[in-house]
Amino acid sequence: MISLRNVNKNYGTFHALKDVSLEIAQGEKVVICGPSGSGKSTLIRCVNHLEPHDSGEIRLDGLEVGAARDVLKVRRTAGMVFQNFNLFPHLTVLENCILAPKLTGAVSDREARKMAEDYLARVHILDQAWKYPIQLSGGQQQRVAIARALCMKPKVMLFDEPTSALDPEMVGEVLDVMGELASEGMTMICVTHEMGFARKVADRVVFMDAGRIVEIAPPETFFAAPQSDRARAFLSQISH
Amino acid sequence: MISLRNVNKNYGTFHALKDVSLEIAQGEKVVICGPSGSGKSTLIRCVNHLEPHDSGEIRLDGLEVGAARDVLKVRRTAGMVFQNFNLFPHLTVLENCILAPKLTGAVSDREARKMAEDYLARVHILDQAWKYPIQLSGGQQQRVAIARALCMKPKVMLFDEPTSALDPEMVGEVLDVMGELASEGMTMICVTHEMGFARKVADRVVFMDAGRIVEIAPPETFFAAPQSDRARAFLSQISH
Amino acid sequence: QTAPEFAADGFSVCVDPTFPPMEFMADAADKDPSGVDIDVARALAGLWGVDASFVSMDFAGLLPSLEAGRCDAVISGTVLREDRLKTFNAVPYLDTATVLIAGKGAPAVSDIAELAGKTVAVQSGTSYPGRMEELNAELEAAGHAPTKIQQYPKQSDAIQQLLVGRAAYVVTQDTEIAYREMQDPGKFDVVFTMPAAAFEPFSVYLRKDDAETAKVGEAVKALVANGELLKIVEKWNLSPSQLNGIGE
Amino acid sequence: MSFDPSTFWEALFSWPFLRGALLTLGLTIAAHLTAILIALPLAVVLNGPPSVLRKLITAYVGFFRAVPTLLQLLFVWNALPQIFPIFREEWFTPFLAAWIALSLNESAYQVEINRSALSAVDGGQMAAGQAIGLKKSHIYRYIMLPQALRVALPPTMNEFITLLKLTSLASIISLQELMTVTQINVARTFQFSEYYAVALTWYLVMVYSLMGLQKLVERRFRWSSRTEAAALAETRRSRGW
Amino acid sequence: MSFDPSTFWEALFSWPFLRGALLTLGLTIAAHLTAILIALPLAVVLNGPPSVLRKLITAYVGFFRAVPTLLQLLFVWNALPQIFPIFREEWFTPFLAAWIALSLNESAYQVEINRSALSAVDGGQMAAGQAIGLKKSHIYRYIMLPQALRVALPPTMNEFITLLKLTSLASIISLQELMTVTQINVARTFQFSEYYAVALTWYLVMVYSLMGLQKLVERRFRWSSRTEAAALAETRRSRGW
Ligand SMILES: Nc1ncnc2c1ncn2[C@@H]1O[C@H](COP(=O)(O)OP(=O)(O)OP(=O)(O)O)[C@@H](O)[C@H]1O
Ligand SMILES: Nc1ncnc2c1ncn2[C@@H]1O[C@H](COP(=O)(O)OP(=O)(O)OP(=O)(O)O)[C@@H](O)[C@H]1O
Ligand SMILES: [Mg+2]
Ligand SMILES: [Mg+2]
Repeated sequence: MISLRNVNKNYGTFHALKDVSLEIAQGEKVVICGPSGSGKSTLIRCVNHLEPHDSGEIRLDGLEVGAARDVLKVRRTAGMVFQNFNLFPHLTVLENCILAPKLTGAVSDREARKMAEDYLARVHILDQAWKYPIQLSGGQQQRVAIARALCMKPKVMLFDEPTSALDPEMVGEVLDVMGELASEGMTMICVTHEMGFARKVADRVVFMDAGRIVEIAPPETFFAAPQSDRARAFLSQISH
Repeated sequence: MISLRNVNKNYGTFHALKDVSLEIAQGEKVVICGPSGSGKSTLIRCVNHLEPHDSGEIRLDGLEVGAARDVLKVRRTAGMVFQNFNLFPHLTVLENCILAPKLTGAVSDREARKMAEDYLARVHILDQAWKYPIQLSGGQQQRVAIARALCMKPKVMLFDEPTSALDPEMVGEVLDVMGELASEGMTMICVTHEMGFARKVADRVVFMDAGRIVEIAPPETFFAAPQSDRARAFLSQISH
Repeated sequence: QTAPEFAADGFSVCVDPTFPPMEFMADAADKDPSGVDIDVARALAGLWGVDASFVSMDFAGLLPSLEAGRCDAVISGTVLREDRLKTFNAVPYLDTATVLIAGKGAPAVSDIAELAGKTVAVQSGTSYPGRMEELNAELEAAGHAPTKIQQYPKQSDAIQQLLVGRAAYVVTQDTEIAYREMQDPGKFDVVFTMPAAAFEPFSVYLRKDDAETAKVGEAVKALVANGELLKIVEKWNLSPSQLNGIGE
Repeated sequence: MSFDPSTFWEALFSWPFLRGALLTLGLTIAAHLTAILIALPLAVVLNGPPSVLRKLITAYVGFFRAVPTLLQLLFVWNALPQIFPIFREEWFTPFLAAWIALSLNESAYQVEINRSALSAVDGGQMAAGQAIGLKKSHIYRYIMLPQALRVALPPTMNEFITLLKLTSLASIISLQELMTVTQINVARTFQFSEYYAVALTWYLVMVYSLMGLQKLVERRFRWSSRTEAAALAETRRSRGW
Repeated sequence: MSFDPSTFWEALFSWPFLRGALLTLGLTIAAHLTAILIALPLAVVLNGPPSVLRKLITAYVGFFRAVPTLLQLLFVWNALPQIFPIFREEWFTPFLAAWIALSLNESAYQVEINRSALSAVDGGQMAAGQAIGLKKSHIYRYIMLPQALRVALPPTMNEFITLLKLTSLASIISLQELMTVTQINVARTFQFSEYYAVALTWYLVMVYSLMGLQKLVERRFRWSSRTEAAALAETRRSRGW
């Protein structure tokens, strides 16, 4: 479903992704973790071509990421939740969610609205549907961002720390939603440090450091017996 | 040190804080938790008068919060780390940190710079001192925000989810820094869902729901045997 | 000659120096403008034993400046018109005729019917548009098509239309065409002299003070009498007949 | 200073002045709308990555801002017919010529305003629009421009008012708008205070009406204010916009 | 149309045209700087909560934008001395009068530009400045204005160029700047193309130099771009700014 081969990405002179290769099958759920600045956000931004990669090959659902003619298809295949939400401030919560379905003409206005209300209800925020993003607390904004991405009915979801602004209760609920999506067969890449979630849902954990993938392992193996020193050091902090 | 008495705050018709009363002694560390949208951010924004409260009384280090003539004193007494960082995008990391000390004239430029470098080193980001905020990852930005607040040498620190964008390793280090501050006698209010931190450092846990303080208890009691049903329901999700 | 009070410490005159030969900058580097009006002003000042000074500005600034006392008089190719006398006083010093000009070699217009349907460029804010309308009324009364009148802010803009070929004729003052002929002979020809409905000579405009105005009238009379005005007329290639009726 | 109220009142509602004011307003609206239409795509290009096209547009902007409007008017009115005989014909009226010249002129200024407003929109917005799979045209139409409008509106209104006054330059190509009518009357009668007062009155009416309109539009931007967004949300909910 | 190159070249560097161009530039710079100084505090007030002062400023902005610049010039030059005799004295030159009138006029436009630029700065910036205990003046000086400048610069440059042309109106109070000198020469010789070409050349020189300057300033704003910030950081680090 998703395949990265020797992907490199530079910001000016800073080498943010170094020879990253990763294969993700249809329906697979992958958690990416690693220290701050290790390139996790950059990686998933490259997958839906928000950042062009400098070399290597990325394929998504058979499409070549980076090929000009497929760029819209790529992005409609992959829904994304940003680390800092990026809601549209001039639109209400509901409008944020129905904008894409309406414009891409996939569904009727009526259906788009119904679907948006469903997803907003699922993340417990339907009662705020008429508010503007600036009126919402951090956690509320994050949930709207998740609903907005789901409304595109993507085949793949890219989550960039989707629970960072949430309280534990809401984390639980959002992870439940993600679990459901997972069980419905959605392919997912999720940058998160919620080890609980990783353990429960992830098929594999990808550990990154300094722009490189250091280790890929099933969660049980990764948490119990990390192979690399770097991952061991990282994990030793979690019980902190 | 900090005292709130029957504080109320409305956003238009929305009642965000309802009769909130809380006394915090010098050197005390209080953790505020509660569901998303319960008013945690609003509460700490009221303490340093970023949001004016509508009724009730707030006092900080003997100053009346809301009295026009003391507003600068109040804000210099309380350092704040925002939920969404709010770094100054036109200044480098280092400049972000030395702006306030330089302008308030508390220290010389040289000392201000030295102090900033110390704090940046403490949150492991000194090597990024020349970068602009837009070049940093989410976690890096959050650490700069912490360093910037500490550079004011405040008597009280207000943290709004200071570890939300951090990886577990960095969470550990930032919590270490906060622990050190705590042991140096700094008074702290910290909105966080890091129960580990609450357990280890907090003197008391304040649990909020729907704009009200529902429960205040020492962490042991709170986590082991929450009094209110709401808190019990909330906590039951954490082991999720 | 008793000098008017306003000229006790010198005679200052407001002009818009874009109307040769009445007033214009003879050389781009000149400090003071030159022209008929300049000479007239100097002659008046000489009569009163004071110096004349000139303030150049856009036409729209002339009247407010006179009103505000920034200068003592406006002598800037402005003709006497009945409706202007409501706000200011005027003293005539040179008669003038309005003419139609066309490119060199254009045939003279002997009958106004020849003008029917032609485009005529005129300077706005002058008496020309009114004159042209009277002419149009005559044309229409005689069953001809009226001329097409286009108004431009400066005389030079209007004449440009002739050069561009958009207008067939331009209305101008006999003085101006005399000057052009002197400078650059053979560009334009006067093809028609507009019938004058009223005596509309160039005049000195003054603030409303009848006693002072009378003194200026006396001075003009004196200049006619001692031949100074005639000298100026000859200097600028104008016709002595233009002094008919001045000083009366 | 003398002031004759009857002259003032008579002129205020006289046909030449009304016609002048309408011409001024009409020409300004026509030219400004055209300018905005020209400027929008150019600003979008300028907001993008460097390219040859961007260089060309920069040159365009510089040129049309540098050339005095007067000359642009004269060029369109006097030189164009010499180059293309088609412009010599009847239909090519001074209004049309002024419209063309002022639109081109104004578009250069408007490009800069739109460029700056677009650059003020948070970078994450473009990324968010891309991430939900919108076409570039949709991203600009529904996300970037509505947000940029908030920033662009006040300087755009500046330009509109400047243009309102600038139309008076069109007197050079024999268009008789408000200021020209005024000056013709001043030159005719020398009663400057009365006639300038008439022009002033009309300008005041136009500018203040415009500012009222601007204020109404700005109410739609309250989503950007922590303290006012609630009111907007409330209005929208109750009206079901 | 005939074009005599020798007339053109001679006039281009002749003293009257040089003087006219310098006067144009000098007056524009003086008036625009003054206008910006007047506009800054007013814009800050307009960006704040509603108040009586805000209403007054709105009226000021409307008034000075509505009144034709021509009338403002005439008022300052001719009416002011009648009201305050002090302005009758020698020192009150046309340049000074034009400076005053154009500054007031321009300040109204500049207020709107600054207001819109300030409102484009993220709301969290003000809060962050307050939270680190800065005085309001410091917050504006070091946080809000530097960020607003990025948005305000292009429309401000528009205004500067407009003002550059607008100074020609000052010929009404006997100031002989570039355009006046041009028209005086055209009236004398009818050599339109040559003299207008001279004016055009000078305007082009001034506007393009200005745009070059603007580009240099805009390099300092690269902190706002994900792709370019690195270059700015690098320059600053290496130069030790
Ligand atoms: N525009 C840029 N210019 C220079 N460096 C950049 C830029 N954007 C990102 N970086 C750097 O690239 C590295 C990777 O960034 P990225 O956002 O992918 O990190 P991350 O793994 O998501 O971290 P976090 O967990 O803190 O969000 C960081 O060191 C960051 O400083
Ligand atoms: N400007 C506003 N207008 C209307 N409602 C607002 C506004 N600002 C905040 N609110 C509401 O006030 C409530 C409290 O917000 P606050 O930001 O304090 O929540 P919080 O407890 O910090 O939540 P989180 O954990 O998600 O950050 C929320 O329901 C929010 O929607
Ligand atoms: Mg990240
Ligand atoms: Mg919060």
